[in-house]
Amino acid sequence: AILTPYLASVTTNTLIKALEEFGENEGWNVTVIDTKGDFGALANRWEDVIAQGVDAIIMGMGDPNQFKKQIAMANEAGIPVFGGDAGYIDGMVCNVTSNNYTLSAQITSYLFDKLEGQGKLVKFYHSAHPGVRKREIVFDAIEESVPDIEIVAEHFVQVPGPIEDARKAMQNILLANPNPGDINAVWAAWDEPAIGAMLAIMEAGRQDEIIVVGIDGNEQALEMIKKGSCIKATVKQDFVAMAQIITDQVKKVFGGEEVTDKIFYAPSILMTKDNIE
Amino acid sequence: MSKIFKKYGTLIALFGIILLFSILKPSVFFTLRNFINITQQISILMIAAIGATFILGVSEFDLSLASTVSFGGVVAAGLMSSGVNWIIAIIISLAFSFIFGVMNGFLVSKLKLPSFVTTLATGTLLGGITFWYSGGTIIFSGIPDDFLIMGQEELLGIPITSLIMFGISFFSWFILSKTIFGRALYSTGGNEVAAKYSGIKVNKVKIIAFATSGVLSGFAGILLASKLGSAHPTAGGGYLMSAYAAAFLGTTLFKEGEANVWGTLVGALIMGIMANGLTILNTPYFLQDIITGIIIVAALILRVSKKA
Amino acid sequence: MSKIFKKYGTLIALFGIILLFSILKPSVFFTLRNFINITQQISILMIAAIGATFILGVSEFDLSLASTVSFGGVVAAGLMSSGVNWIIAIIISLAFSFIFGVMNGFLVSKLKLPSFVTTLATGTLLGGITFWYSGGTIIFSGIPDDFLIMGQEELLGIPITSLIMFGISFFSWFILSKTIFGRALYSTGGNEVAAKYSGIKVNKVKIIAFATSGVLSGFAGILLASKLGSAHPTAGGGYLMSAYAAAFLGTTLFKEGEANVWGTLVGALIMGIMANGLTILNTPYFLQDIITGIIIVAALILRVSKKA
Amino acid sequence: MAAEIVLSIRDISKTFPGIKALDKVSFELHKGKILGLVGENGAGKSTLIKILAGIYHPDGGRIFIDGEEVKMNNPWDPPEYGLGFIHQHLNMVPFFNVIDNAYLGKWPSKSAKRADTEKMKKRIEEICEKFNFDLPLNASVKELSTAQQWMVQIIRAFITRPKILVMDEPTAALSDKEVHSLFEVVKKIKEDGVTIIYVSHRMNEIFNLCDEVVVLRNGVRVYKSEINETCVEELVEKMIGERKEKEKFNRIKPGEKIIFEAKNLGSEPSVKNVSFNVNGGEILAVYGLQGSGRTEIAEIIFGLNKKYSGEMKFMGKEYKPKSSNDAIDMGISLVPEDRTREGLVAIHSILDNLSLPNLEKFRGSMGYFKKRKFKETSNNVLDRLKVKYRNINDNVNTLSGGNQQKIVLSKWLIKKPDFFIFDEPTVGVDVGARRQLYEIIHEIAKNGKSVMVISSDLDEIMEINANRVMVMREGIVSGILNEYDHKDILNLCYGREK
Ligand SMILES: Nc1ncnc2c1ncn2[C@@H]1O[C@H](COP(=O)(O)OP(=O)(O)OP(=O)(O)O)[C@@H](O)[C@H]1O
Ligand SMILES: Nc1ncnc2c1ncn2[C@@H]1O[C@H](COP(=O)(O)OP(=O)(O)OP(=O)(O)O)[C@@H](O)[C@H]1O
Ligand SMILES: [Mg+2]
Ligand SMILES: [Mg+2]
Repeated sequence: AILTPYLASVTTNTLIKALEEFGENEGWNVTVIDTKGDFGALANRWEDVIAQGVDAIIMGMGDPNQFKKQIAMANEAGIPVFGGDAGYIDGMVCNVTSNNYTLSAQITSYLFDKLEGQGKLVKFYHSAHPGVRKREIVFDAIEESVPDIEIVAEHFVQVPGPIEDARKAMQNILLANPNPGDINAVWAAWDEPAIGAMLAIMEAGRQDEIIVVGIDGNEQALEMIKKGSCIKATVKQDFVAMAQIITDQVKKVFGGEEVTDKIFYAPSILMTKDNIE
Repeated sequence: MSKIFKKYGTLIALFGIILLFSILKPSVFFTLRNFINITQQISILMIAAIGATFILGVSEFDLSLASTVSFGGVVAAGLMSSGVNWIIAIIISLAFSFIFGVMNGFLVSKLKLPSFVTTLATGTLLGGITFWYSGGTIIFSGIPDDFLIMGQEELLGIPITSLIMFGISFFSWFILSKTIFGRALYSTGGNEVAAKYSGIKVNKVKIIAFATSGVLSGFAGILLASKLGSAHPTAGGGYLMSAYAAAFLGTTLFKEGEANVWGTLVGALIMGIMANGLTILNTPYFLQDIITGIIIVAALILRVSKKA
Repeated sequence: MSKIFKKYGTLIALFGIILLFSILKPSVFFTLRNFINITQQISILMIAAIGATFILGVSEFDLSLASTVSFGGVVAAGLMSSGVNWIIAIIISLAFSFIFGVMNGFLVSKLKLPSFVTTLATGTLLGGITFWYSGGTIIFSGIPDDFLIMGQEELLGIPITSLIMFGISFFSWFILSKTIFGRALYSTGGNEVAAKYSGIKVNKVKIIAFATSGVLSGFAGILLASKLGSAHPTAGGGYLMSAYAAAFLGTTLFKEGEANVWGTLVGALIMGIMANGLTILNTPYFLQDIITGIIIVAALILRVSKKA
Repeated sequence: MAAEIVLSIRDISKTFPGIKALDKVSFELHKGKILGLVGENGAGKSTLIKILAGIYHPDGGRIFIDGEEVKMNNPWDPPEYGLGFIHQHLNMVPFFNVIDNAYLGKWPSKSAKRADTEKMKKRIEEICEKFNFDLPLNASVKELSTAQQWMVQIIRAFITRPKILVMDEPTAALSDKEVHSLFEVVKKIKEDGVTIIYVSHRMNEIFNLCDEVVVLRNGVRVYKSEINETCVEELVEKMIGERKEKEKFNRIKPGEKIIFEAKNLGSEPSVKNVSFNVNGGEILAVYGLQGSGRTEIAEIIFGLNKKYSGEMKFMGKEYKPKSSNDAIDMGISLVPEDRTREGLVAIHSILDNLSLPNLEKFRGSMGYFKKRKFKETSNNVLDRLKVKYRNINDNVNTLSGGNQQKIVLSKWLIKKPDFFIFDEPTVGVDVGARRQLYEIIHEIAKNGKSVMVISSDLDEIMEINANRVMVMREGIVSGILNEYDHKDILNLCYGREK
């Protein structure tokens, strides 16, 4: 079984879809459970699949700290628990993830290089999500260390509906900073708000003075980069690779082998107009 | 003086907010461009909220509103990306939203089911269908540029979405306030039994109200898709509460206790301006929520029910 | 026969669902362990839904329920992680939830504000405070193990949360159905004018109902934090709709139109069992929504209002 | 006057926006006496009572009980001083049973604040027996007929054994039999020393029951007298400010054409095998005890009850209404018996209420409602009925009870149907207006239309002088009379057929 609280998010969805496909190729019977961001309900579903006696549990996203008890229950029932882009705690076999710190470091340093170390930024973030929070932490740390980067506005993105929310917010921020040079760049903690910000910038006709970056490498963002919109870069998490690693590890466990590493990192690639085919 | 407050409290609150932001940040807030922006930002919410106004008019609830917004966008976008002409895609999507609304109305009126839990259930059902149809992901490829015009372009300097919103508002206002159907609708909401004894086809009226809510929600979803150039199966999530909040705020205007289109517009404007002004002022996100909550309560208190 | 359906439709639906799952997957579903599991799974929802039952009893709404659940958990966890003893942390958190509920009740009864939009606004406000207090992130460090007992341990083979839920249910049932206060509460909801003319202190009754909703929601949040070992500023988001859905489903049981504790329990059970059974059956996630929606509508239709 | 004064009110005034409902009203109540309070619709009777009940707050004036000044700030204050009330409007919690409604807000407790159901039940059974009321105690009140709900409301006032009992038109919805029992009881408790204020529009009740009478006109106390020193004519004169002779109407000769015909109408269990017809220009009165099935028949004709047996003919053609809308389209209208539930949208304006059955008639292009034209028509009708209102856009619930009833009548008068059914049309309507209504009924008949008047008030039927009276008993027609007096009708009604 795959358990996730965030199926509606594009990235999670890519991961889960790939996992489903690989699993089915292996001849496994894969069930996906989504609770739409409700962790209490997710805990309940953990208990259900444990009672049902599945062979393995993969948790897609979310913080395993919230499910300590359920993981212990799974262990008791002899069910191995894998993490997909989650976290690692005792009791799990392993977690396969992109390193959120790295993702953020990659894109942030790209952006700051591009700006040559100085400029005015708008930040879109969502600290309620643990992975996204890590990106914010790294961003804040790097930003702190570069004195000539200034944050002129920041917006906490509302979920659901992050694109529209970011679009509206960006519209307002643009108005508040109406002159060329008031804003040089937008940093978004993931791609959806980046897309929203881009829409607002295009609408205001200021796509030449502001660059936007996101994280995740979702298809729509990639297409935008390719088209030459003001989204200039994103860091692509390779969810397909991630799913492959998870599938391999699950196969190992089913085959009775030991999984040695507790954490696997999937590769992440900086995507710009140059390297999108 | 206090009488004026009681009668127009909500409206006074609206002007109070505008005044406040204008003083704090005149150069940005108090500009034509920004007001045009605001109308554009509230347009989708407003269209959904007009649906809620019809529903509140018959004293019911339609909690499937959010699902219908998502559904409308996903179906239209999905059809386009499988090659259907965009106009036909819109028509099909609206037709489904209409049928869904009629079904809700049928359940609530003919079968006399309680609307709150019924529409919650049908909304869950529709959400499942939307997920299934979209595969849970964003649909953005294959959407033609023509479709994006209504969500993204302007006409004579005014965003087309705003024009559409004003058009629908005006038309709905006419229907609700000036026509015999509007009277039938409000009397159904005011006292269903008395309306029935006066020969009003209350079931039909309710079905029409739910169908309107369905179509307008679906259309709001389509507009959202056009605005964003993509559709997402949970894109409508935020609209349920804000649509009903706007419509309910609106009930405090004019005739007591009745949902009405201009009231709803004032409600949507209060919420839209709060979000706009606070963002312009760079207020931290949590403070935005706190201030918005306080302002709305204050607007309600200012007005104080006439019953008191 | 058809009369029995009409009277106990919802209950019959519940047993129908149980029967169905038992036939489809007896080895997993129809086990004592699983039933114990289910009671545990619905316990937090049920506690919040009892609050909703009080509110529906006075014919109002409390849309701040979700925010209060989040708030209760975050405040308790936050205090613990800054070193406050866990019992004191719980008491403080409940005290704030209580005060918040009283404030809602005051606004709705004394100031006669419409509860729907008022509690939506106060809920937004409280959400902002919760975000501010938590910094928007999950709180999980510094929570003592003792605090986790009530959410995670069992007593005589029964989860403590389930025991707490049954305790609160029984107590609330007694209050609502057997005491004078319960009658005063229902008469306030059934006909406020009549209640007032008869000397019932309707304002006081409403304030108590809102305070109860506040405390129970806050407590649901604390239990959730104990179950998850962490608190999250939007953890309560899903409870608003499901709590009211359970309570509304419950109104279709027994006396028509009255929210009552056993009815709410049946409602919560229907929803809990659906989720549990469909998961066990390996149903794809979107089908779960579709089936749940259909089952609830079917349960409502089975029962059909007596007015028909 | 030897009896001591138990309640005295001095200079009570009350203003509502735009109207002075009470203007320095004063009077005293003497222990063990019954004071009749009369006046036109909107004279201020109910307002005065609501002030005594702590529901409205007077702008000025004082209230004394046993010589001490008291303040009625809240509805829970008056019971402390031994006051009990029967209000003019039904105040019921629809899904509560009879017991809980009768004890509303006064539930006795056993222990730990548990309600003592046994004790309540016993007391109510006692009262029911005394009053000859037949009530299913465990049924929700919403399943009861309007008359039965009134019985519950009356029981409620007697439960606490009040020292002073205030009754605002308690008999308006009751039939003679219950009124009779009620009077017996009222006379008995009066002997026990209970003091009573009694509001009614029925003059025979006032003269039958009261010791003294106070007349209000436009919020002013215009007259007070011992009952045996006045007469009906004098009271009416004081009430309406002019003297009017009450006389029977002349019967109009009905037309030959049968407008409406019912054959073997039935609806289990309350209506069985009912056959009758109404001609053009005819007034048919329908009399019976409460629960005899009269309202049920009206509802069948009006398309509100589809599960009936038998046949109906309207204008010579077969008539099978599927909804009230069908009935209205055909030219039938019904003034329902429960105006708050069935007649009015309380939170809407007078104009909105009047417009409801007339929407189609004032349809403009695109479904536009021709408001201005409608307003003119409405004003005419309201004037003719002498409805007391300030502005046609005011909510109907700011009108006095009787004026609300006139609004229900008006909306159908605007409609001008061919067959007019009135179900208890004068409940709460004052003497003057009642007369106007009867005039209107005769006018309708004179124009060749048919009228059916359901009434529980024999005097009303006599005054209207209907062409025929149909008497119902337990769902069957026990007789249709062309010539009749009180005795003939009552004989049929209680089953002593000749
Ligand atoms: N809540 C209110 N708001 C405004 N006006 C009111 C209100 N209640 C009563 N009135 C007005 O006060 C006047 C007195 O009304 P009241 O109900 O006391 O009359 P009444 O003598 O009881 O008449 P009826 O015989 O018709 O019951 C009327 O003109 C009425 O319209
Ligand atoms: N909706 C209903 N549900 C149950 N019983 C009903 C309903 N309507 C009427 N009855 C019952 O049917 C019988 C006939 O009632 P109906 O109202 O026709 O009598 P009525 O002669 O008009 O008397 P009333 O003076 O009460 O108006 C009564 O016993 C009444 O209680
Ligand atoms: Mg009165
Ligand atoms: Mg009747």
